[in-house]
Amino acid sequence: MVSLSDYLILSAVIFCIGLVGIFINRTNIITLLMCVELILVAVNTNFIAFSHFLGNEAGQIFVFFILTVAAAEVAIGLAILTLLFRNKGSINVDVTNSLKG
Amino acid sequence: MENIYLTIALAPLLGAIIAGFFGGMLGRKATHTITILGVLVSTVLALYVFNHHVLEKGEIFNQNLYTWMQIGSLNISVGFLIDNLTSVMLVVVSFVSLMVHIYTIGYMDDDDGYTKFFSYISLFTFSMFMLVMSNNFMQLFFGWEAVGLVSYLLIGFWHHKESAVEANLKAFLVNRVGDFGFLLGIGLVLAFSGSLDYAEVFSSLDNTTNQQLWGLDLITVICLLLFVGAMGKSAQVPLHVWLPGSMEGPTPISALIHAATMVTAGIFMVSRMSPMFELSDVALTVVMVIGAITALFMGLLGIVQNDIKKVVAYSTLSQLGYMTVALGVSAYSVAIFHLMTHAFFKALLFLGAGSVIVAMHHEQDIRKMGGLRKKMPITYWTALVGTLALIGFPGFAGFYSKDMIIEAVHFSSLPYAEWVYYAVVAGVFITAFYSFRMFFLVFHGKSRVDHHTEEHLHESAPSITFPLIALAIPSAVIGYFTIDPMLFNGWLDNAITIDAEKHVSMTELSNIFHGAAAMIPHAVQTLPFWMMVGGIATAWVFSLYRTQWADWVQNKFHRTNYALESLYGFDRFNEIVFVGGIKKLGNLLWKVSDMGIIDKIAVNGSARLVGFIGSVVRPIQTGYVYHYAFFMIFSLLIILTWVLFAGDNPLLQIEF
Amino acid sequence: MELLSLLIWLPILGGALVILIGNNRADTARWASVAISIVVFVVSLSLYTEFDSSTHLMQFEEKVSWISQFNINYHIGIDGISMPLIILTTFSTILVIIAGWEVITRRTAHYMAAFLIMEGLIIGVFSSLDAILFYAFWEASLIPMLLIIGIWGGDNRVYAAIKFFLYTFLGSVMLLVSLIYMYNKGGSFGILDMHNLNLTLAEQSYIFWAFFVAFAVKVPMFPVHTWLPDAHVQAPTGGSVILAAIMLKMGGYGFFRFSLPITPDASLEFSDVVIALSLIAIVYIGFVALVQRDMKKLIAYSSISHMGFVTLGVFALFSILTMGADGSLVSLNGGSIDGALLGLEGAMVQMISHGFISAAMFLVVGVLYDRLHSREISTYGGVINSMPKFTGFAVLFAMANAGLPGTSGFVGEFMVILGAVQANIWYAVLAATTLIVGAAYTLWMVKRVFWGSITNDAVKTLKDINGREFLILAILAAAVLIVGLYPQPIIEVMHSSIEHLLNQALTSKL
Amino acid sequence: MTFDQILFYVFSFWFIASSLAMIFSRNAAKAVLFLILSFFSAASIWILLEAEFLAITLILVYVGAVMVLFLFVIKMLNIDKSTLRAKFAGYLPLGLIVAAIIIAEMTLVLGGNQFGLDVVAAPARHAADYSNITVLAMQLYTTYVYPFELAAVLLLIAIIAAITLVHRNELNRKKQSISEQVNVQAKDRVRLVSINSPNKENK
Amino acid sequence: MMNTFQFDTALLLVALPEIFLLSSIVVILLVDLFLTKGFKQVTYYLTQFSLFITGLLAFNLIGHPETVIFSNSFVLDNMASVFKVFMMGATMVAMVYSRHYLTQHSLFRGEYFVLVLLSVLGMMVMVSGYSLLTLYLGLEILSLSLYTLIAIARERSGAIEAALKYFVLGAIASGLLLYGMSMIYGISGSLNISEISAFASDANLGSRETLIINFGLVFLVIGIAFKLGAVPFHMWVPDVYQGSPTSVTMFLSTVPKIAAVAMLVRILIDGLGAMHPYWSDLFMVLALLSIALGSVVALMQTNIKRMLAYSTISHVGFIMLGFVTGVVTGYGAATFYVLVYVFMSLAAFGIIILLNKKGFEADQISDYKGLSKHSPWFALMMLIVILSMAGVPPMLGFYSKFFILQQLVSAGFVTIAIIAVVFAVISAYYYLQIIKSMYFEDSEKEIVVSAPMDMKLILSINAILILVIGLFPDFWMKLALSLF
Repeated sequence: MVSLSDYLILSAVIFCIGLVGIFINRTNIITLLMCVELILVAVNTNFIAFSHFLGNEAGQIFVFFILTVAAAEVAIGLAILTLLFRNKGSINVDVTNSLKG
Repeated sequence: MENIYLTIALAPLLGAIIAGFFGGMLGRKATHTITILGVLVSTVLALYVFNHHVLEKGEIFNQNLYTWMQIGSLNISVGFLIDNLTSVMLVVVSFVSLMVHIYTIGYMDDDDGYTKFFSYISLFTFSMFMLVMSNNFMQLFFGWEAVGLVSYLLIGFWHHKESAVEANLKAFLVNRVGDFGFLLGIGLVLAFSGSLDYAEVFSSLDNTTNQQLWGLDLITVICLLLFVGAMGKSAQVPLHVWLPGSMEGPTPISALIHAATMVTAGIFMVSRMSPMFELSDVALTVVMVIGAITALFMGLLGIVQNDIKKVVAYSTLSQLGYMTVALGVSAYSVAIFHLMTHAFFKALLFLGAGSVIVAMHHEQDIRKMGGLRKKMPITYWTALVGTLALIGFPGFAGFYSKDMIIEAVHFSSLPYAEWVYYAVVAGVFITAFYSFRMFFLVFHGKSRVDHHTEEHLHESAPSITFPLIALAIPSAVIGYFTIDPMLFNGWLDNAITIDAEKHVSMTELSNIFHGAAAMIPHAVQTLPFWMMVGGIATAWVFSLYRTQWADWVQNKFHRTNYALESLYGFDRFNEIVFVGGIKKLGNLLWKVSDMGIIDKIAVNGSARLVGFIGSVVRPIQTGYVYHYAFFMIFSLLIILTWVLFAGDNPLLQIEF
Repeated sequence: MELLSLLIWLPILGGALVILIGNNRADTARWASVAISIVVFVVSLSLYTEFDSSTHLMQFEEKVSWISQFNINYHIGIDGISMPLIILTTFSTILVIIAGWEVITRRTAHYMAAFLIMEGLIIGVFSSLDAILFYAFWEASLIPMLLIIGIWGGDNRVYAAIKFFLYTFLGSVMLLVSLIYMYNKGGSFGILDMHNLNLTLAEQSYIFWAFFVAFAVKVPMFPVHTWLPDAHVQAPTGGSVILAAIMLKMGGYGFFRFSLPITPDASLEFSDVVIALSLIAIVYIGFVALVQRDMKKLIAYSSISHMGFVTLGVFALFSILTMGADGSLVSLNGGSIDGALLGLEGAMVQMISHGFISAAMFLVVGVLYDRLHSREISTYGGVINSMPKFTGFAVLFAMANAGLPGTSGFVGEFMVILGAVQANIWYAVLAATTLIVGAAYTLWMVKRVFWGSITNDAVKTLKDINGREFLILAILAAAVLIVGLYPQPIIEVMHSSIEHLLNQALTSKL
Repeated sequence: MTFDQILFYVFSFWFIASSLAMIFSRNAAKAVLFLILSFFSAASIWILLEAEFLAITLILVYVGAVMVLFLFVIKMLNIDKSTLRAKFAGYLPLGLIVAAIIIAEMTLVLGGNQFGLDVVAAPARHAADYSNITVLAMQLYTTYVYPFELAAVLLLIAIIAAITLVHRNELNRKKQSISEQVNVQAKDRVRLVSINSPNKENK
Repeated sequence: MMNTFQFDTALLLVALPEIFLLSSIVVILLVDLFLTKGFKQVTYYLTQFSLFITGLLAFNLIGHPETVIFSNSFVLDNMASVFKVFMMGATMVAMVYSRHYLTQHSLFRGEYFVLVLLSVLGMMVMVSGYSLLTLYLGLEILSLSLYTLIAIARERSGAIEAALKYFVLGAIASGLLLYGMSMIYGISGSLNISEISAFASDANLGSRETLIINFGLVFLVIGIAFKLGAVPFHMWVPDVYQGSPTSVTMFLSTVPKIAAVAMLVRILIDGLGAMHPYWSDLFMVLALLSIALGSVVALMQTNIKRMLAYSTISHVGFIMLGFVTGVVTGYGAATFYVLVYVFMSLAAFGIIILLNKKGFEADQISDYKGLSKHSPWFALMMLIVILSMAGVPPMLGFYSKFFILQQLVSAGFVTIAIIAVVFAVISAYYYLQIIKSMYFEDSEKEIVVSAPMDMKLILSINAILILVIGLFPDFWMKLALSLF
């Protein structure tokens, strides 16, 4: 049988890949958004695994809402991205450093 | 009586205030009338008081006027102690002061600060009265400093003269060095006696037995500290440097303050403290030795001076040395006696010098004078009286006092007394030499006065000559009349304490004393007389008979001459070590320590450090979102590690 | 409103009123300010006349609950230690307002208002009996001073103002922490309750140093004094006057009100350190003052040196007396109770006298500065020729600064030195060097500025002081002389309180 | 090794591999496709966990809508070509190490000691008639009605936000003006200008 | 299988403020749609009106016995009601200020107000959230609205950049928060705060449970710290503060702080209060870092918004210190601090906005040169605010610091208190920079205050209250304490 621990470690790995993806990537911002999605999927896996092993649906319900939030977030994220593109003509991460210090 | 005492003190104060604040309105005549009147009242009353206390042997008056402060059981008051010592001092001070007031009318006639000057000298008279009438240390210090203040103001009276303002600062500061010791002495007095009142202090002297401080008896330390104060005020070596400089002030001031009264405050003070000084042979020896050094070496300096006032100033120093020697050998009354005679003849000499200076249109160099005898007869004769009194010509006032000092030293059993004896005897020769050198150069010989001045040369105004005459009389005779009662008939007994067993000078003196008249023939047989004669003769040779010899001697002994002309290098030493050194030190402390280390490094440095940290931390905020993310994740790592493995209770133990 | 509250709030509200009058009606603002300050002064005199000097207990007390959450009260009252300082405050404010009369042409109303408000706040400091109330006034009084220096100051005013503020702010936050600590221990912010709070030696030590930092900065003591020269030099004359005359006294007052009674054992423990610092201040700063070329800086340094006597006088008592097992005072080194009292009361007198003298000295410099806009000593020389009356005052104040008997400057120093002799002769020796050094720097400056012949043509054109300036200087001269000649009234007023304080300071809390 | 385990490891492998491929991908469009692969793997794993409804939702909603949205934006902004070369942060090694340590630590915490089968036993399989969707629905509309409403608000925000941010209002929208087009005349389009040759004048 | 589900509609009254607000949002959204250009102000007034009514409703519920509804996911207690009232008040004030800014910079749009209201709704949800789920949803409602609000200045690249950074980092933070929540859920088996609390405070908690809770706690604390803007999760704060339109900066720097504190209280104290010894150390470190970094880095700033951002970080440090104490009064102190902070921050940004005019952001410190000459009254107001922020008595800011310090010392953290005050002194330095600009320096450039009367009035009241409440802070301290 697959233990709970296996699922959790899997999601931990995915979670970390998501995190790493955010900060190692200097290409474009859209990848950042995708990494955020990855993080959320990892968390969702966590919740589902717990829910399954606890025999308690609350976790799954939570995932349901996380998916909703994620969708909304993507909508806004892409909107901002579009605005950025309109303003700077690029979505390169490096262009967004006029605010610093 | 109380009102009389009060009037003595306050009359000149009133005069000073009126002259000071309303002098401009009242005009010159009214101003000098009022101030002279004030001092005249004091003088008359002083004579009355003298009569009451000394002649009629009145009770000692000791009473507080008002409480200056009351702290716990300590009461510090302003009050009067009038005994015979005070009475004598009152007479001397008021009389000389009166003469100087009158003299000033003529002397300061053409000065803009006429009314101010009267205000100052009246204020001085008041301060001096307060000093001598004080019944406690605090008030003594008050008067002590007040006379210093007036002295400061008067030396710098001609404030446009750079040398004058230089001199007054120097005078004040050197006096402050003395006050430094004086104040500490007062502090120690308070510490052992719990009081500042003379009577209470003297009655609790037992408290000091067996107490040590700095390896000396407590009482010795106290006396020495107090004597440091006296050294400042009475210009004893090495705190004498201010006195010659103070001659920058107008001549009446030199007469009043820097010859007759203020400089003797130290002598007066030590006499006042005789019950304390008597307890310490060490202190007395120091006093004596310092006095001797001053008497001898300052006299020597008088020889090479060419400024008429400077010569008199150095003679003053030398005479103060004599007084101090007298104090040292416990002949307090002799010191006071010399103080008195000296006050008269030295004031006379100064005023005479002033008269000459006025006549010479403020030319003070004796090499540019000569032959004034004919032009200024009154001045000449009074100056002769003064000079004879100064050198101790038998019969004149100075003779009695100085002779007594020399004899007293002779009888002293203190260590080094022999050396001191030789010093004071040698001093007699020197005194005679420089005094007559000056006298001859000024009044005799060929005139070296320039033509322009020569034409206007004439005897001074009556307001100047009157004080000269009035002072010449006591200079001549006062010694004769007062030596007996003052020294041996107990005029000062109720003020002065002598441990007759240990210090025998006075007892011995009274044994050999057979009346004033008898002293004159006796003196002729003694060494000091011949020293004096030798001095006069030498002066005659060098200044009239063979003037070129003087140059020859100067060249021959150029090293000695150099030492003398550079005043033994005291001024130079002070200039370099104290003034220069302290300025350097001050700059060092200010620039290096204060501004550099404390302000720049510690204060601004820490501010800069914060700023520096800020500027180091700030670039972490690069503006790149991936940096931010990395920073967050990295922090997550740290926190996670810390929570899991660190702390008192690590959540996870790693097993290897 | 009770008397003390009136004294605190009248000037503050008056200041607000003056702000409302506005800068455009400068003359109205001036007259209003001077009227308010005189009224306050007159009211404050009734503190003196109705004061009962026979008791050390607080008088004119008022107590209203303020922040009940922490048992903080609006609790004010005065004793013999604070009363003279309050009168000094009201007195100085009048002078400062008159002094700024025609000199301050920019934002006149705000200037006057700042001083009035500060007056109220400082009176608050001196009369607070609740620690937080005290702290609030203490800190709040920084604000007007910050603005005064920053707005009306000299060229480098910004640096000076900020340095002043931060220095003192840093000092006082430590005070706050220690006050809170004591509250947590004793449950009350009442200063008098703190006096009776039992603290271990370790606690006392920490609290002592916290107090020390706060008060030493204010006094200021070596080595935390470097804000003072800057602040003084840059501040407008009025600012310098208040700073020197009153604000520094807040530090000294702190030692009296907080350090000694609350941490007696720590005070004993560290008295040597404090005395050492005081002596350094006296001697070292004296030398530093000697070489100043800027008159205000010179006076500022001389202030530090003079304030050294305050701390010396306060802490010397621990070397004079100790408390015997039976509760009686026992002397050390052959000292007496009088000696300790001399030190403490000398410190108080020194504070008051320094209030007059430093105010006067700064006003003197201000008079010159207003005319030639230079504080450099070398600019002047021979001022007496064109300003004889003024020189008269200047010399008097200089003499007072040099501690001449008959002036107030002498009294405090004399008392402290006499007291110090009984603690340790060396303390006295070092302290007494000020007789020489103090005279040296003051009179040397006088010599270079006032005496001599005129070297700068501008000095020739100087006009002697006008009636307004004469009035201020004359009032101060009178004050200096009266205190110098008859200090007994001041001493009498504080005696009971000081005696009580002496007992508190010597009663061990351990 | 049970079948469950085999499936788990296979899907896990794909999950991790495609995630890694996604973050290291140089082309945004390809990254999206890798992400879709990840989601499929995730959905599979969720099915292993008997969360069928969520697995389906993930595919339908995420892959079907959200990922398409991504692709749409990428294509619209034409950014897949504009970034030819992926650039990675200079601290990539450091970043990977950090990530590795975090994973290690998490593994330590989440490992068998805490969540192994002996600690948390695998639950029994649900009966065949178990309907995941019914169970969730029952809860969603009763117990979780409040969050459900909140989710509605969230979506409202998303709508408002998208419109507010991206929608071009009249001022900055590029649109046709028919009447102007009709009324246009030749002179509006072409203007004949005679130009003097500067060269001639100079000579 | 049927759930027996019952719900008493009367209980909905408890959520009346939220319900009313949501309804108003919908109404406003619709009304705004039909408003022609000249009547856009109607939206503003409607917004203010609905905020006011919501506040009133919330105020009405103060003193209502603690009630939990919606299957234990919504709680109404005094803290919730008081926070809601404060949030409404603060938002109203913020809207007054915002209107001037929006008009000046042509950003006045109906959506702006709707989004503000939505974010307020999100905060209300957080304040009343009693399950991890509702807390999360509330947080997301808030965050998504804020992202949009920032980006609403579409033409400004700074704003977009700020929005993007906030968005990306915020998403990571919610990811971490969610991960933490999943752990808590996984170990306790519940999303409900009261059940989590019951689980965590079980005396027989095993080491495995403790480990997992604390593991989750780390992520939760990070999520909360991010929202509060505590170091080292503060990176977004300065950039977002600087880049956002000032009215948004003002809003997001004030009201959401209350919500963040509420979330902190709900999760860490109501839920995991038993774990206090574990998280307090962490908090202490974060708090001290925040105070230190906020104070030190702010020194170097020339942009006043950015400087205030760092100052916020430093204030947040103080707020967190209140929670370190682990006692109810300490939480009260923190609450008091956050309310005071909101009050001061509103006034500070208010003055920045006051000076705004078309094409002039007034966001450089040097823009304030000579303010005391051109506009002495508002310079005085700014002076009060700045001094209050610096913690100088008798301004309100002093009492909040005092309260925190008192609690710290009382809990035995004397050293921490000393470190905190030393940094408070350092931070005084940069506050002085503003005073310096306003009072000590002069500028030829005339500063004209063109704001409408209502804004001037409210702003003056706001600033003066800082002083007045400072003189009589007793009631407010008591109020803050009564919430726990």
